[in-house]
Amino acid sequence: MNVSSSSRQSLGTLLPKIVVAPTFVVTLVFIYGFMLWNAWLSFSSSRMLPKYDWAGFIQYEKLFANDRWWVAAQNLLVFGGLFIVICLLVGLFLAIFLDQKIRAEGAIRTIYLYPMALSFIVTGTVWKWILNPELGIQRMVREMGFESFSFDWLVNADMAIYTVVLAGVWQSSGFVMALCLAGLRGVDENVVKAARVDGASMPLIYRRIIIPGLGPVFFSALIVLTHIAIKSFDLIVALTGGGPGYATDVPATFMYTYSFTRGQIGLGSAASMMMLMAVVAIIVPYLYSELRERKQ
Amino acid sequence: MSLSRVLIYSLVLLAAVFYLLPLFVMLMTSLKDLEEIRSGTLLSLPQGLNFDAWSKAWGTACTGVDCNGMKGFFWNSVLIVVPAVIISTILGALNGYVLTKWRFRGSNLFFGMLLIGTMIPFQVILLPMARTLGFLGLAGTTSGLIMVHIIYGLAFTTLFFRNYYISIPNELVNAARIDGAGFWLIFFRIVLPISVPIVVVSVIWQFTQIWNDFLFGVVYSSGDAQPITVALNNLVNTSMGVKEYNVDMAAAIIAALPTLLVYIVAGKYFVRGLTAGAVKG
Amino acid sequence: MKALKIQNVEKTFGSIKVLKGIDLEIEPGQFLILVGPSGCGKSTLLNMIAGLESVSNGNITIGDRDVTHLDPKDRDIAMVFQSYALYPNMTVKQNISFGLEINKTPKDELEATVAKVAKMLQIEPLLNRKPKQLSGGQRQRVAMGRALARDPSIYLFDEPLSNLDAKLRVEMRSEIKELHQRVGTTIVYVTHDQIEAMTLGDVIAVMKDGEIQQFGSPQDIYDNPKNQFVAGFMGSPSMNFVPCDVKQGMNGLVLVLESGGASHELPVENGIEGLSEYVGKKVVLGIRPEQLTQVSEDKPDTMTIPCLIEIIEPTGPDTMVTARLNGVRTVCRVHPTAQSKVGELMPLQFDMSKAVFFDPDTEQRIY
Amino acid sequence: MKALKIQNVEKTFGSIKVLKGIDLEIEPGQFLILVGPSGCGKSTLLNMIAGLESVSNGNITIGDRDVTHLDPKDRDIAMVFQSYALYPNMTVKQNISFGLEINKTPKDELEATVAKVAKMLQIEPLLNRKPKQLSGGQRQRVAMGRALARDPSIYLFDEPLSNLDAKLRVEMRSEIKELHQRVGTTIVYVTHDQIEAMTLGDVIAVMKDGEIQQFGSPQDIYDNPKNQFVAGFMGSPSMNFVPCDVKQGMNGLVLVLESGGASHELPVENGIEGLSEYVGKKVVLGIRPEQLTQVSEDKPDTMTIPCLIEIIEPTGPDTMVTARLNGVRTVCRVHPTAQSKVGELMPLQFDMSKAVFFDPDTEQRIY
Amino acid sequence: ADVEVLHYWTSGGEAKSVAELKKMLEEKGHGWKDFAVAGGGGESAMTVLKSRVVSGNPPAAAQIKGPSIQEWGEEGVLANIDSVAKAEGWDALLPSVVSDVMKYNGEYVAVPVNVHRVNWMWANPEVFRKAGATVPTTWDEFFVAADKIKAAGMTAVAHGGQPWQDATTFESVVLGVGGAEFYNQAFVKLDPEAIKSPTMIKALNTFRKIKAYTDEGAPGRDWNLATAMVIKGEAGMQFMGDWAKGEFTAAGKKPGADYICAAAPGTSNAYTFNIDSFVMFDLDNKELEEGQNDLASTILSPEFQEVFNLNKGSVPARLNLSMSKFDDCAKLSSVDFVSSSIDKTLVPSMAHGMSTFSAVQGAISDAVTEFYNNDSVTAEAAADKMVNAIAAAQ
Ligand SMILES: Nc1ncnc2c1ncn2[C@@H]1O[C@H](COP(=O)(O)OP(=O)(O)OP(=O)(O)O)[C@@H](O)[C@H]1O
Ligand SMILES: Nc1ncnc2c1ncn2[C@@H]1O[C@H](COP(=O)(O)OP(=O)(O)OP(=O)(O)O)[C@@H](O)[C@H]1O
Ligand SMILES: [Mg+2]
Ligand SMILES: [Mg+2]
Repeated sequence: MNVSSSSRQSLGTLLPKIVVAPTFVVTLVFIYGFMLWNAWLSFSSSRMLPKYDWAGFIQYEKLFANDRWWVAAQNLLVFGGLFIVICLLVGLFLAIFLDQKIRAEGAIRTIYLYPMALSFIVTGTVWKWILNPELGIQRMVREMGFESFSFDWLVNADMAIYTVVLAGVWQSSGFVMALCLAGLRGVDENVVKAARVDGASMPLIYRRIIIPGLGPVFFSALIVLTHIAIKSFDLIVALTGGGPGYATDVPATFMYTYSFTRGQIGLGSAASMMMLMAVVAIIVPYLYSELRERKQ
Repeated sequence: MSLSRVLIYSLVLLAAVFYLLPLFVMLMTSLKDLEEIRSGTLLSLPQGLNFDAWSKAWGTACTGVDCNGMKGFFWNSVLIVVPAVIISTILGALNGYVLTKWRFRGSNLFFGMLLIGTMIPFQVILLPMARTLGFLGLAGTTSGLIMVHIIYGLAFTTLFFRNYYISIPNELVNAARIDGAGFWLIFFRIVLPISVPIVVVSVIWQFTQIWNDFLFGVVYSSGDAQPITVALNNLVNTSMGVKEYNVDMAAAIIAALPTLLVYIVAGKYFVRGLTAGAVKG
Repeated sequence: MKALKIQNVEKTFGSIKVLKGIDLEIEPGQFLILVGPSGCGKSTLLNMIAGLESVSNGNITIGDRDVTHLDPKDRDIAMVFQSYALYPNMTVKQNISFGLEINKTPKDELEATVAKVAKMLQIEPLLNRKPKQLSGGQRQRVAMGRALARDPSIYLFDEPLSNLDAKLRVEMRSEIKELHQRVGTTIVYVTHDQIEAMTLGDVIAVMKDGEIQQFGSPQDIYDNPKNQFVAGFMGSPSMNFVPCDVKQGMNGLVLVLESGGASHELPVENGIEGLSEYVGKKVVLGIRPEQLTQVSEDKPDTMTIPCLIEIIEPTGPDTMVTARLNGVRTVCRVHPTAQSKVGELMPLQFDMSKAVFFDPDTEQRIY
Repeated sequence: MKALKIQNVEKTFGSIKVLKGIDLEIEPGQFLILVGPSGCGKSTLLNMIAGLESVSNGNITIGDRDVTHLDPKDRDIAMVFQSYALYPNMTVKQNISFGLEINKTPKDELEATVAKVAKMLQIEPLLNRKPKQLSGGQRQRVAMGRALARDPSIYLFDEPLSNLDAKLRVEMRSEIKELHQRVGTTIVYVTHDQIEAMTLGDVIAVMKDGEIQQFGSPQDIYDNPKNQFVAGFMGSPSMNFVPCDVKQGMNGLVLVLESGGASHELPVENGIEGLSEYVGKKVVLGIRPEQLTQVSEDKPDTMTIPCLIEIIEPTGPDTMVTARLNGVRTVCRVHPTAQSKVGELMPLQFDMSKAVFFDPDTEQRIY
Repeated sequence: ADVEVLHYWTSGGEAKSVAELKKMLEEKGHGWKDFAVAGGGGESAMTVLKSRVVSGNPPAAAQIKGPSIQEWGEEGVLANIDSVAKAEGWDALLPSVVSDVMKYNGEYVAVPVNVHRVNWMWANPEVFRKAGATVPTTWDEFFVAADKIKAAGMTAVAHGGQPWQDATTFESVVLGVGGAEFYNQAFVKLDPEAIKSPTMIKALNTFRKIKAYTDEGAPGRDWNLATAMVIKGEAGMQFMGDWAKGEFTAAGKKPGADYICAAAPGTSNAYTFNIDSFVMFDLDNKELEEGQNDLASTILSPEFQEVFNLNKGSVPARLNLSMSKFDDCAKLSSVDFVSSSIDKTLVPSMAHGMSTFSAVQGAISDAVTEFYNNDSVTAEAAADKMVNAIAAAQ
C-alpha cells in the first residue's frame, strides 16, 4: 500500500512536468538550439549554404568593418527606441481620452485597434503611397493650394527611418491603447477619490498616481512592442525596401539580405548573433527584476 | 459641453481619422479603375462603385500559372490557421495552468526562457527549421507549417494564460483537489470554463499573427498549399509587368478581411480579456 | 455655527432614489457615526459631503460655507477610505505629504508636519516603505496619517476598520477614539459595525434604505430604540425579539411565554401605557442578552423561567447560551461559571426593567 | 482510535522552518481549533492535513490510516476555504455535487444528498444560481454545503468566516456550532479570531511561530494560560499586563500599584507559591478586563483602587474604560450605568481570584 | 510524378508565359507543380530555395541566373543535363557567353530562357519635341537634352530610386563612359586598378549628375511607375531593361511612333545582357530526371522561346530564330546581341547579377547606392569603398 501510494504521488507530481515538457523541449530545441546553431554558423565560413567548419572571428571582423551594418544597428536603436516610446505615449493618451466616458467608445476603440489586424506587408504598401511625395499627402496639400508644402521624409535618407516609425506606431499603438485602457479600468477608484479629496486635479492625478501605477501594463506592452520592433522586417521591406539606398536598413533586413540574397550566411549569422545579444542584454535584466518582484 | 470635453472629442476624432486614413485609401483605390488611379490622387473618391477589381482579385487574377485569384489560397490559410490556433491556445493554456497552479522547481526560469524566446527574430531560424522539418519528413507539408506556427506561438499564448491564471486563487484548485479531482479534471472542469476572456485574447492574437504571416508561409509551404499572404505577395509583386493597383488593393483587403472581422466583432472581448488578466505581469 | 449641516439632501441614480431627504446637524468637534446595513446609502452620503458625488437636491453646509456645489479640493476636508486607497506607487511619506505638496506647502513645514503625524501614529520606521510592504494595520495608520496631515475642518471616514482582523480592529478603534479626544476635530464616520458605532460616536445616525431611522447618543439609541430595526441593529449579540400574547394578569399586564414545554406568565414593569391596548393581541418583546442571565441571589425580585438550552458558546468573560422561547431562538448572556449542557433545562432570570415592546405589524416601539 | 494524530510534523519552505515539530491528537467528533497570529503556520498545517502541502518530516494519521503521503483525494476529508473557493462556472447545485460526481456516486443518491444538504443549510432556493449571484453569507453556506455533501471523516475549515461582516460572522458561527452538534463529525478549524476559537472549539491549539504554545479546552486556556502570549492572545479585549514590584506585606505578598498619582498595595491571593521568589523583583500581573469593575456592594472584600480614566468606550451591554496603572494602559469592563468621565478618577474593584502572574523575562506563568 | 518548378514570374504576362511552358511540358506527359514566389527580383524565391535545399527537399527546377549557377554547382546539388544538351547541340545554338554561364565544370546544369538587354534608354518623342531636344547618343548630348527638358518644365529622367535601379543606370553610365573593355575589367574581373581609375571616377560623377534631372518622388519608386511617367509624357527618358516595353505595350503605345527605344548614351555598339535561366536539381529520381530533361529541352525549343519572349519583351537566347513576329525594339536587340557577341562588346549586367557572385554584386550595389543617395560621399571615396567592399565580400 505504501509503495503504490508513493508511486501514485510521484505520478501526481510528474504529470505537470510531463504536460509542459513538450513546450520545454520545443523551446530548448527550436529557440535555444537554433540560437546555438546560428552561433556556430557565425564562426564558420558559410556562404551560399550552411557549412560547418571553424573560421574563427572572421565573420565578426567583416561585420564590424561593414558600414552598412553600423547604419542598420543605429537604425534599430532609433527605430526601436522611438517606436516603443511613441507607441507607449500615444497608446496611453488615447486610452486616457477614451476613459473620459466618450460616446461611441466601442466604435472608436475598434478604429484604433484595427490596424493590428493588418499585416505589415499591407501596412507598408499603403503608407508607402500615402507618404510618397508625388502621390500622397504632399501632393494633396499642394493641390489644395499650399505649393511650398513639403513632406518628403519617405524619400529623404535622413528622415526615412521616421516614416517607418510612423507606420509602425500607426499599426501598434492601438494595441497599447487597449492594454492601457484595461489598466486604467483596473485602477482603484477610491485612490482617485482620495487624491481628489487631497486637492489634486485630474491631470495631476493621472500624472502622479494613475500612470505610475500602470507599471505591469507597460511591462506587457514592452514585451509585445519589442517583439514587434524586432519583427519589423516586413514593414521596412514593404515601406522603404531598406532605402533610400540602405538608409533604413535594420539588423533584420541586413541579416536577411546577407544570408539569403547575397550568399554570405556566415556574416548574416554573425549579425543575428549581435542582434540576439543586444536583445538579451536589454530584456533579461528587466525580465529578471520584473519576475522577481512579481513573486513576492 | 465644457471646453475640455470639446478638446478631448476633437483629439479623439482626429486620431480616428489618422487611423482610418490608410484603410480609406485602400478602399478607394480598390474601387477605381487603372486610368483613374493614374490620373487622380490617392484620396480622391472613385467615380462610381466599381467592383471589377474585387472580383478579379478573388476569382481570376493570376498568381503563378493559375489564374483563379485568391479564393483557393484563402481556404489554404483557413486550413493552416484553425489547427495552429487551436493547438497553440490549448498548449498555452496548459502551460499557464502548470506554471501558476502546479509550480515546480525551475518553473519561473522556464517561463523566463520562454519569454526571451518571443524576442528571437524569425529570419534566424529559417534555415535550421528547414533542416529540422526535412529531418522530420515534414518539409513542404501543411502539417510542417502548422507545427512551425504552433512552436513560435507558444511563448505568447503561455504568457497570456499565465498572467491570467495568476489572478485565479489557488484555493479554487485546492478545493477541487480535495473534492477528488485530478490534474486534468481540474483543468477541464474548473479552470478552462472560466478562461473564456483570455481564450478570446489568445485566439485573436494567434489568429492575427498566423493569418498575416508571410515568411513561414512562403518558406515552408509549397505549391497550391500556400497561404493567402503568399498569394497576395505573388499577385502584388509583378517583377516585370503591369501593376494593377486596384486589384492589388482589393486583394490586400480580401487577405485582411478575416482578421479585420475578428477585431471588429471580437474587439470588445479582446479589450475585456486584456482587462481580465493579461495585463497583470 | 454648526460644523456640518445637511438639509433635505437627496440623491438619485438614474431613476432610483438612494437618499430620501437626509437632515443632520453636528457641532464642531463632534464625532458623528453613520451606521446602517449594506446599501443603505452611507457611503453615498459621505461622498456627497466630500464632493465626490453630486447632490441631486438639498444643501450641505460646512462651517459657514455652503459647499453643495464645490469641488472636493475646495471643501477643506480629509477622507479615509475602507480600502485605504493609498497611492500604490508612492512611499508612506509621499502618501502623507501628497496633499500638502499639492497645496504648495513650504518644504520645511511639510517635513515638520509629516514628522509630527508619523510620530503621533508611530509609523516613523515605515516612512520609506511602499504600501504593499505594509500590513493591514499599518496601512490603516498611513491612511489616517494622510488625513491628519491635512488638518482640515472635517474628517470623513468610510468604514476605515472593516478590512482589519478582529483584534486589530479593536486596537485601531481605541486609537481613533483617542485621536479624536486629542485632536478634537469634527469627524463623520461610516460603519456598518454597531460596536464601532457605539464605542466611537458622540452622535449616531442609524440609516436604512436612504432614510435616517434614529439620531441620538449611543446610549440613548441602545436603550431607547425607536423601532425594531434600530433595536435589532444596535447591539451584539442582537436584541432578542420574542412575539408574545399580552394578558391582563392579577397585578397588571403579563406576557405569556412558552419555554421548555411549559407555559409561563411574565409580569411587565409598569409605566408602558401603550401596552394596554394590546391585551388579547400579540406584541414583540425586545430583550437584550445581558438581561437574560443565570439566577443570582442578589436580584431576588426578578422573574426566573427554566429554558431549554440549544447552543452554548463560551466567549471567555461570558458564555452565550441560546434557548428557545415561544419557538424563537433567544440568546442569553450568562457567567462562565454557570454550568449547563445542551439539551438541558436551565433557569434564567428575566430583567424586565429595560425590556422594550414593539407592534408586530408596524415594528414601531410601544411606549 | 484517534480521529487525527499528528506526530512531530515539520515543514520547511526553502531554508525557512515554518512548522517546528507539531504534535496533536484528537478524538472522533471533537472540534479542534488552530488559533494564532497571522503567519504562525496554521494554514500550512491544515494544508498538510489536507494533503495540499507535502510533509517535510513527521507523520499524519487519520483514523487508522497513515495519510502522510497520500493525495488529497484519497484522504477522505472535506475542506472549506476562507475565500470559499466556489467554482465560479458552476451553479450552487453543481458546486455541491461536484465531489460526488467525481467519485461516481449514482445519480439518485447524488440528488438525494444535494437535497438533504440544501435543506440542512436552507439554501434550496439558491440551487440554480451561480456563485456571483450570492451574498457573502450565502456563499459561505454553499461552501459548507460542498463539504457536507462529501460526508468525510474529517472536516477542515480555514478561516471560513473572516470574509464576512461582524453581524453575519456571529450568526454563521452559531450555525457552524450547531451543525457540529448535530452532525457530530471531527472538525479542524483554523482561525485567528480568539472569540471564534473560544466559542466553537472543544479543544484549542494556540500556535505561535510554528509551535504549539498550549493545547486544551477553551475555558482552561482562558483561565489558565501557560504564558503571557497565550494569555494575551485569548480574550477580547485582551488581558491587561501590568508590571509590578512584589513586596512582603503584613498578611502575605503584595503588589505595588501606582495609580492616579498615588501608590497602592494590592494583596495577592494565596496559593501562588512561585511568587515568593520574586519578592523585591518585578512580575507581570495579568488581569482580565472583567476582573476590573466598578465598585459594587455585593463584593465587599475585594480591593478597590481609584484610577485615572483615559478612554471610555460604551459597547452597549458593557462599557470599556481605559485607565493607567503603573504607567500601563489597562482596560476595565464596567456596567454602562457606572458614571465617569475622561480625565477623572474612578474607583475600580480588583478581583484577584483569577489574576495570573508572569516572569517579565521568560514570559512564563508563575504558579 | 510532377515536376516542381520554382520561379518568380507570378503575374501578368510573365504568368501567362509560364503557363505556356506548363502546357508544353504537360503535352510531353509530365505533370507541372507550380511553385511561384514573387518579390524583390527573386530574393524571396532564393530564400525559399535555400531552405528547401537545406531541408533536403529541393524543387526539380528553379529559376536561377548568372554566376549563382556556379555557386549552386559548387554546393553539389545540381543535376547534370548535359545529355539533353549534347543531343540537341546546345553549344551551337547558344552564344558562348551564354553557354558558359549555363555550365558548371564544362557540363550543362542550366538552360537559358531569354536574353534581356539592360542598356536601353526609353524616350518619349513628344517630350523631346516640346523641349526642342534630340534623343542623345552620348553622355554629353544627354545633359544638353536633359537641360532642355528640365527647362521646359518636365522631368528629364524618370527614375526609381531603388538600389537595383540605381545600379541599372550606373552600369549603363560605366559602359557608356568607359566602354566594354573597361566595364569587363571593373565589373567582371573586379580589378581594383580599374575601379579606382579616373574613368570610374568620371563615370561616378556623371552618374551623380543625372540625379539633378530626376524628380522628388524618385526614391523608392517602382520602375513601372517611372515608365508610366515616360508614357504619360511627364518625363523624357528612362534607363531600364527591355522589360519596360511591356508597360508601353499595355498602354497601347507603338514603338517608334509613341516611344523610342534606344541604347543608353554611348553604348549603342555594346550590349549588357541579363539572361533568365532554369537550373535542375539533383533529385535521385529516375522518373523526375526524365521530366527535368524534357523541361530543359522544352525551354530551349523554338516554340517556347518565341512565345515566351514575345510576352516578356526580351529576345530568345537561342540564335538563328526568326524574329518576324517581334517588334522593332526586339529586332534591334537581337541584331545587337549577335553583333556585340562577335565584337566582344557583349557584357554581363552587373546590376542584375550576371557579372559576379551575389555577395560582390551586393557590395558594389551598396557602394553605388550610398554614393548616389548621399551627396557627401565623393566619387573617389565611393570607388575606394567599392574596392574594399568587393575585397571583403570575396
Ligand atoms: N454609481 C451608482 N449608480 C447606481 N447606483 C448606485 C451607485 N452608487 C451606489 N448606488 C446604489 O446606492 C445604494 C447605496 O449605496 P452606498 O454605497 O451608499 O451603500 P452603503 O451604505 O455605503 O453600503 P456598504 O455598507 O455596502 O458600503 C446602493 O443600493 C447602491 O447599489
Ligand atoms: N509556499 C510558500 N513558500 C514560502 N513560504 C511560505 C509559503 N507558504 C507559506 N509560507 C510562510 O509560512 C508561514 C506560515 O504561513 P501560513 O499561511 O501557514 O500562516 P497562517 O498562520 O495561516 O497565517 P494567516 O492567519 O495570515 O492565514 C508564513 O511566514 C508564510 O510566509
Ligand atoms: Mg459603503
Ligand atoms: Mg492562513
